Amino acid sequence: AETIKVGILHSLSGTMAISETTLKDAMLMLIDDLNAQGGLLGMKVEPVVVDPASDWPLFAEKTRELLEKEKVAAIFGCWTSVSRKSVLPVVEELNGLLFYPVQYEGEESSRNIFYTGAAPNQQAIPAVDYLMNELGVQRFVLAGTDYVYPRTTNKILEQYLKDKGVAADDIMINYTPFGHSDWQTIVSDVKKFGSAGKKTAVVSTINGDANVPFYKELANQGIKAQDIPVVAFSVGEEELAGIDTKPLVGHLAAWNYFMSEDAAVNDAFIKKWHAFIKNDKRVTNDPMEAHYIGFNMWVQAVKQAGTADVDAVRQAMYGQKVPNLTGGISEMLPNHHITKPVLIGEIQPDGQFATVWRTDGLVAGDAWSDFIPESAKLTADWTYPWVCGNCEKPTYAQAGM
Amino acid sequence: MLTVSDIHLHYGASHTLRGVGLTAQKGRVFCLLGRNGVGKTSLLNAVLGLHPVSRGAIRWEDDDITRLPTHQRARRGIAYVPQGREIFPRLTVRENLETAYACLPRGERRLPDEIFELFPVLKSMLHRRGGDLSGGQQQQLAIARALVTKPRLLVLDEPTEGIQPSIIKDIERVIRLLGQRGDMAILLVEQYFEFARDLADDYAVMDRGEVVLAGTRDSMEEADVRRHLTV
Amino acid sequence: MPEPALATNHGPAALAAGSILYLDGVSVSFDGFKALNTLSLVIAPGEMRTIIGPNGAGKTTMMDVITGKTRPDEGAVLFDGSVDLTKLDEAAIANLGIGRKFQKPTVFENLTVFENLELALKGPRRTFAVLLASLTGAQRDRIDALLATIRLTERAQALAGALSHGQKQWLEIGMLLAQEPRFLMLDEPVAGMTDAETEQTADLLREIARDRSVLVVEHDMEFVRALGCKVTVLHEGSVLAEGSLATVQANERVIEVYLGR
Amino acid sequence: MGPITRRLASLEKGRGWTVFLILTAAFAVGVPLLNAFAPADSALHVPTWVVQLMGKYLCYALLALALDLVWGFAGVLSLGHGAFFALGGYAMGMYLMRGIGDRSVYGNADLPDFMVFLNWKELPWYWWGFDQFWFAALMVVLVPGALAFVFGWLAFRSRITGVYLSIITQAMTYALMLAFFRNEMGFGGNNGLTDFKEILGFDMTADATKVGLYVATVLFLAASYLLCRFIVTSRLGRVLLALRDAESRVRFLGHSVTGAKLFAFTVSAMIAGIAGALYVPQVGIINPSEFSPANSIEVAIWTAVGGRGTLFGPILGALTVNGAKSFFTGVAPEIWLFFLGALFVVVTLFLPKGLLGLAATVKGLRRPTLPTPDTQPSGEKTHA
Amino acid sequence: MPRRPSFKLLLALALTAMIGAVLLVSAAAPARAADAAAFEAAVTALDQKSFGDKAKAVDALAALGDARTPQVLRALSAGQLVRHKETGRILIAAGGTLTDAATGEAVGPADGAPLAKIVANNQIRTQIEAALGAFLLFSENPAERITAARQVLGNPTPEAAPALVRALDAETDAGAREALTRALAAVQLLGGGTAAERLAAVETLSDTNDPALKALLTTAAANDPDAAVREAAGDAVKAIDTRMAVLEVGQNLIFGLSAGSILLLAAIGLAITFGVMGVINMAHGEMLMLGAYTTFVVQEVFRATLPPSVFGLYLVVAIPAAFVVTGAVGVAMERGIIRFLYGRPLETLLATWGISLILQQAVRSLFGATNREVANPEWMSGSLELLGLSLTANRIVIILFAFAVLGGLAAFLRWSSMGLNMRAVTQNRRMASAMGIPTGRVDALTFGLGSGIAGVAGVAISQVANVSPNLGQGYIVDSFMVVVFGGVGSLWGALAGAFSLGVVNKFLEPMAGAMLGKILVLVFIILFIQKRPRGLFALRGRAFEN
Ligand SMILES: Nc1ncnc2c1ncn2[C@@H]1O[C@H](COP(=O)(O)OP(=O)(O)OP(=O)(O)O)[C@@H](O)[C@H]1O
Ligand SMILES: Nc1ncnc2c1ncn2[C@@H]1O[C@H](COP(=O)(O)OP(=O)(O)OP(=O)(O)O)[C@@H](O)[C@H]1O
Ligand SMILES: [Mg+2]
Ligand SMILES: [Mg+2]
Repeated sequence: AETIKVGILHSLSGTMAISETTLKDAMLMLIDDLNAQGGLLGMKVEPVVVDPASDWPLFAEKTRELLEKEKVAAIFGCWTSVSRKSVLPVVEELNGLLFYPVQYEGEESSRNIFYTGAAPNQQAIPAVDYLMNELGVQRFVLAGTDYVYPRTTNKILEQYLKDKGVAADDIMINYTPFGHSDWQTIVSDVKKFGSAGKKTAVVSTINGDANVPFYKELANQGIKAQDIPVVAFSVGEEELAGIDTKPLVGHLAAWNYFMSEDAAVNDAFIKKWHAFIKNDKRVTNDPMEAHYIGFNMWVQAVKQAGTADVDAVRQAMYGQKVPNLTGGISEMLPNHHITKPVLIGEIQPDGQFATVWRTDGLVAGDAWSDFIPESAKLTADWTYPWVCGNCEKPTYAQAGM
Repeated sequence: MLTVSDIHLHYGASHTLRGVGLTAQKGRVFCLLGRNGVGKTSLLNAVLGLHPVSRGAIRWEDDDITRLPTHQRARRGIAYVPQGREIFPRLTVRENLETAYACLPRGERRLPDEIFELFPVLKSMLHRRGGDLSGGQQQQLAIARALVTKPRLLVLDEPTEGIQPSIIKDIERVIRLLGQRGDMAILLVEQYFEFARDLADDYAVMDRGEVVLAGTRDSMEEADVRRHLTV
Repeated sequence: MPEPALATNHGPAALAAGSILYLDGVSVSFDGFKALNTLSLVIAPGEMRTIIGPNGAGKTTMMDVITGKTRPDEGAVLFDGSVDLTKLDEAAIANLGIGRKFQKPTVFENLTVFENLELALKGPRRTFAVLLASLTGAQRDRIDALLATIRLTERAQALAGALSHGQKQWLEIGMLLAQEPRFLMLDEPVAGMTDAETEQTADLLREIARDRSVLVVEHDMEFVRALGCKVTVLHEGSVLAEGSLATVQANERVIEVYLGR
Repeated sequence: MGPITRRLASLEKGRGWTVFLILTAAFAVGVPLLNAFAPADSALHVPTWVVQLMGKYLCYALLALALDLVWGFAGVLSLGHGAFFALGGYAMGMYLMRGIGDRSVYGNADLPDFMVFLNWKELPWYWWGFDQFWFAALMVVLVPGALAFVFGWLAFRSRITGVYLSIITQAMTYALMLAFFRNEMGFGGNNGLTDFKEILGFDMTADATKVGLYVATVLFLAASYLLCRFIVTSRLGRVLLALRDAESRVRFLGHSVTGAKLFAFTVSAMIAGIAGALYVPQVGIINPSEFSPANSIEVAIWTAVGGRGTLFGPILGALTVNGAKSFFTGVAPEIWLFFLGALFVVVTLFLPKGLLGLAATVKGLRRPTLPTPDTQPSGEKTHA
Repeated sequence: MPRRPSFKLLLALALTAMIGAVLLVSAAAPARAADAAAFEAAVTALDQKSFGDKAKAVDALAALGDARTPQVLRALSAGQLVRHKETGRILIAAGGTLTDAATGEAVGPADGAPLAKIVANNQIRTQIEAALGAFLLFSENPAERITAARQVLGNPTPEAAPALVRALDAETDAGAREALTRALAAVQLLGGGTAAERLAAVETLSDTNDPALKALLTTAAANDPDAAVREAAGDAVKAIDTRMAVLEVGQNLIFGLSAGSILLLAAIGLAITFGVMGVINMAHGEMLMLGAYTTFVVQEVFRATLPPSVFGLYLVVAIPAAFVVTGAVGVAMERGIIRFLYGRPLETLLATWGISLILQQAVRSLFGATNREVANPEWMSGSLELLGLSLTANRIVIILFAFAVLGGLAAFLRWSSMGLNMRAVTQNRRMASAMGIPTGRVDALTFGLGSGIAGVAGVAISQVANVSPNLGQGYIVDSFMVVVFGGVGSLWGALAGAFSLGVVNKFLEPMAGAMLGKILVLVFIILFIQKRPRGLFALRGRAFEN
């Protein structure tokens, strides 16, 4: 029987396997679920799993293979920005569809990519607002792994903080290599920086593996959340599962979803996940939600278009609304980003987050940041009359050409 | 008694020993002579199990040891002084000697004084690394190391190579002494005719992987032997 | 190639003039142990010299010093009366025309016997020259002749690693000859050779020594006698005696420390 | 015939030349023909993406060949060859980046996007000239070559050998990786250089361009093979082999060890640079992870799998391992590492001379070799 | 400007008022029993949706000054306070059982009961700490009084002064006295005292190295109305800075030693398999990983089967367990594969790389791709202050452990006959067998030993880093670097190499940043090897040629 093929492009080995494997499982679950409900357009959806092995050129190669050989209708995948950058020219050349589920630095809007994770204005900026307004933080440590996402986010935040009247002296920026494991010096520097008489917080864009030793060091050097809270953008339930969280209670994270969210859809999702993965200790996290939203939007769009054909589906995507897992309805915007609530959570002793603050409504994702001069001018809008990912005025082209 | 009968040995495709046989008895010195590259060392390697034989048998003290691994042969009292010394370069002289303990029961693990009488230089160099010694000193160390194991079969491959004349005389005396003690068989490879002639109770001459001449000291004809030693 | 450094000291320079090899007051110590102790030695051009001495007397160390493998703690080492060898590296010294055979035979085990000789063959040594070099007919003949001399013609295409101990000795002698050095040093060339081979080697060396300088280290007195040249006895890093073989063999000290009774 | 021509002609024996020419022609002409003319649904048709994939593998093969020149023949195990590859790649990437012009995201024709984003106002000096292809092409060989020359000169002069050398080459590539990660370096940080539009005026997405790049790779590989062959069959090649056994003995013969190694190392780095330059337009991205030590180690693995010390072996190895990797990551994404790992173990255990050794054992040996020690490993060999 | 600039102020005011009230009340009657109904109402009031309301409820509860208050507040702070969804009762869920928060009555097991957690956030936790601090100032236990004084020191408010004075009057314990004096000084400095008192307070506080107090003094130096106080505080801050600068050298040294000890542990096993045996062991990192996973398994077994009181001992069990597990894997590797490769060193690179891929994937398939949690036992958590240096417990333990492992191993190799055999075999395998040494067994055991030690190192690494299938990859390059930098084959070289790299790195890092620091260290290694082509502890002489 004919099937609709969906590519799953997540690293199952190498450094990124830690994060991405779960997403592959989540996708398999979603597809299973859809098939159990009768599939799509009367056909089964067939997942095509490949392993790009945390190797960026291999991401491009595998994308090509998925599109040219497997002829998949859409690809769900990537985690790191560089993997997305590597895939981007390929999906554009071959007119594929990529659903990218991870919070990222923005500054991009490709015709062929849908960004279901948070843009900086859906995570970083609200988090900093929270620190300033609710906790009275006046001094900021912007600590990150040295790559583009932290660099961009910190650049945006720095500008934002300065606009808010924070002095340059009160901002400390620190970058570390990937997989940095010895945090003694930096944590002790943070401690020192925090002793200047003003409430201090750390905004962490530290990536992946490096978080565990970072938090362990924080705990051991006795930095408590009440003294110097750390708000992280890359630490979710999955990462916490690898850490003893008792000494970390009260540190923060900003996401668009927490497993602890009290919503019926979420409970159902978690239950399904536990049944699928056959382990009810497993957690859910924000990028999983992003795939959940992205996949459902795609399914709706396919149904609406009546075909899995890329151009038709893309047109149908705009304005597509599906429930997210926090009880709201997320919408696909013409700039290929979606609307999401922003939540701030505190780490609990059981490894979960407790939401301590949330935005009033949903926040629309911005492809181009208002806090970067060159970027502020640009607009992404793939509907008529703009039809572009980065332009300053409408182009009046026919969408999809 | 060591009996080597009709052994063949190959290095890859080259057939190096072709049916060699000999018998070395306790209380006697067996001397093996032959030009370069005729297979003397190869024969000793076969006796020690350092290279497998493709045919033939080696018996020692009534047991067939043809397929026994090297270290077990050593533990049956076969000691080896190889050509090219083969000392352990980064072990001290003392440690080099102590490697011989592997063959000895726990109670007997000590360095006999006679060794230092024979090779006084070793005594003063116990803490120097074996690899730092001069060529001749290393050769002395190699002989001493073999003696520490209290062997019943002592296999020596050109033991006098690089050793100063006065010590060669000492070695000659010791070999004769050991041979006469009666509890040890000695298998000696030597190029130096006079040294061999003075020591040998039995002898064999090899050429191209075969024994071409053999006998006891009394039957040893210098001219015959020399003929096989010249090119 | 670095400029050969001139010995500045006037005294030795004068003495050194006219010698092919000149050692003066050379000392080498390892962790406090003096392997060479103010050793002085002069070899004249065209001379053949034998060095004997107890194990550990410092003979090999002396060769190491001359060939640049070991740097002396003090003392002068001059080649050709003027070139300071202590300032040069091994390759530069070899290119001056000093060749050496090692005590423990060292050949290139993964090259064939033929290739071993080819590499040793006298010729340009600059990297690009070596890259573009090809074997001339004359050179091929020379190698064939050498193979015959060292009796390895049959095994020319065998890997050197597969030679027996004695064959490697011969190959190394062959490589030394192929280099056509002005000054040859041989560390125990006849160890492991039969008596007949020993004699042949002595003949060979005597012939070579006609137009070159040769320095031989040996423990085989028959061989030393056959060479029939001046003998220097080394002991504890310095010269104990010097003279004809008969003289040194009669020397009490030499008998005591070396020859034995 | 002059001596050089004679040398060239004698690089391969008669049959060798035939095989060489047939292989080169099959890859350089046959594959493109099948791509262009075989009907799309026939078994013979080679789709463009497969051609491109082959191009990528051949770049790896070129890199493995380069490594083999120093490792297989001079015994210098460089665990930093990925650095030369990446430098060549960056040089090409910079040219391609300049070629984007105002089609960039921020539409700035003078500066690449990441510089605009970093608020840089003008092009840093080390980007000058990269809008010219000839300049970039020159840099593709000169930059890796110069680095190799300086690094090699320091290392070989100080007589750093064996693992010590391997590890400092690794330190070199590791340091470069960290440096290129830094955004301040002006090479695009972690995201590297990507989203290229055209090369020499040809559209990068056009099939013809892809096939053209592939053919160029085949030709460069063939030429490099001949160059390496020329080197290893020369007397210098013998010096390199001799070095591997007994470096100090080579010195006592008056040969310049430093010179020989430096020559091989530099040539090898240049070939690696070319491999990188061909690689980047075919995969569409260059990022600092190309410098990662693991990548360089992998190159050594390909070489060993194919057969070190033969020139054809590393090429075969690179193709096999990468082909296997592509295949297994597709068909067995969850457990492909088991297959790959097992492949390495099996090759070492049963094919001590690599895949090519297998062929050689079947055909009888080209070069005599020492018999492999069977029951008792022989001799005192320091493993390092 | 922040949109709600007054928030901090509000918080401060609320805290002030509350502490003041509590202090006054508690000073009068340390533990007064409130009206039971009022207390219960106050407890119930804690269940609020908004954190602002919750904060008010905490205030109110604290103001009651009931003896049961601390228990309830502590439960709230620790996330143990819950509401029964059906009965609406506020309960404390601790140790698997439920007790009524207001009455203390036992309600039953927590399992399966429909409970809704009453969540505290950081602000509320801070508020609770302050409130508890006030309660504890008059506690029976001097240690608790010290904690309370520290609490006040952390949040000094002028209202706390009278209580502190009174507490100080009654104080008999020297330690508590000192803590109270400091707390009082802090309170006075913050505006609660006269100019003279503030000046004296600066004096009292000036010998501190505590960043929080330095912050206080900095504030005083900038904002105090009195010029003399400002100057004195400024001087004190400068003095602190000078002292800190000196301490920093010491601190960096300790950081360096600690970083070095991890490097050392990671490298020691390799010093055997690679340094002694000459096997280029690319699977070394995976041995570390297996050690770490063994630790994880042992920990889980402890959690599942043994009472929490002995949980801290799991590491003691994990060490031999990891040694045995990885040692066995090592022996299997040697017997199965590596033994066929002696004399072909470079092939070992290939085979062990293959093994490393297989082991990684095996662990990934078995334990999942994600990180596993390995907890620091109690005795390895936190930090202790020594001469103004802060030493984190886990790192100190690891430094000592690294020395112990190295020392033990060195002694084993040097003095045991097995050690001698190992060295003999690796130097000349053929001759060793001719000396009667069973080379096969020795090889297997040597490789097993190296692997086992790597496993033990993995136990230590699990305490500072994440336990994931990639763990090994992060250490392999560094390990080789250390072994080679120190000098292959020399354990002391590994020691010196690891510590010098650790220390150099930690002195570079504050100056150049982590990234550049690391690059500089690598360049340093490259240049250093030029000077010493056989490593730091190169052994010289004929014995080491070729
Ligand atoms: N490992 C090896 N591989 C291949 N051939 C070998 C090997 N070892 C020795 N041979 C060959 O076997 C033959 C016998 O060698 P062997 O070492 O036994 O000679 P030998 O009689 O001891 O000579 P020598 O007096 O020179 O020591 C020689 O021709 C030698 O080239
Ligand atoms: N690196 C070293 N460390 C310590 N001692 C050394 C070192 N190198 C050489 N020696 C010592 O220096 C002395 C001289 O050695 P050398 O090899 O020159 O002696 P030789 O005269 O060649 O002896 P032989 O006749 O035995 O070859 C010996 O006692 C040796 O042990
Ligand atoms: Mg022999
Ligand atoms: Mg000597």
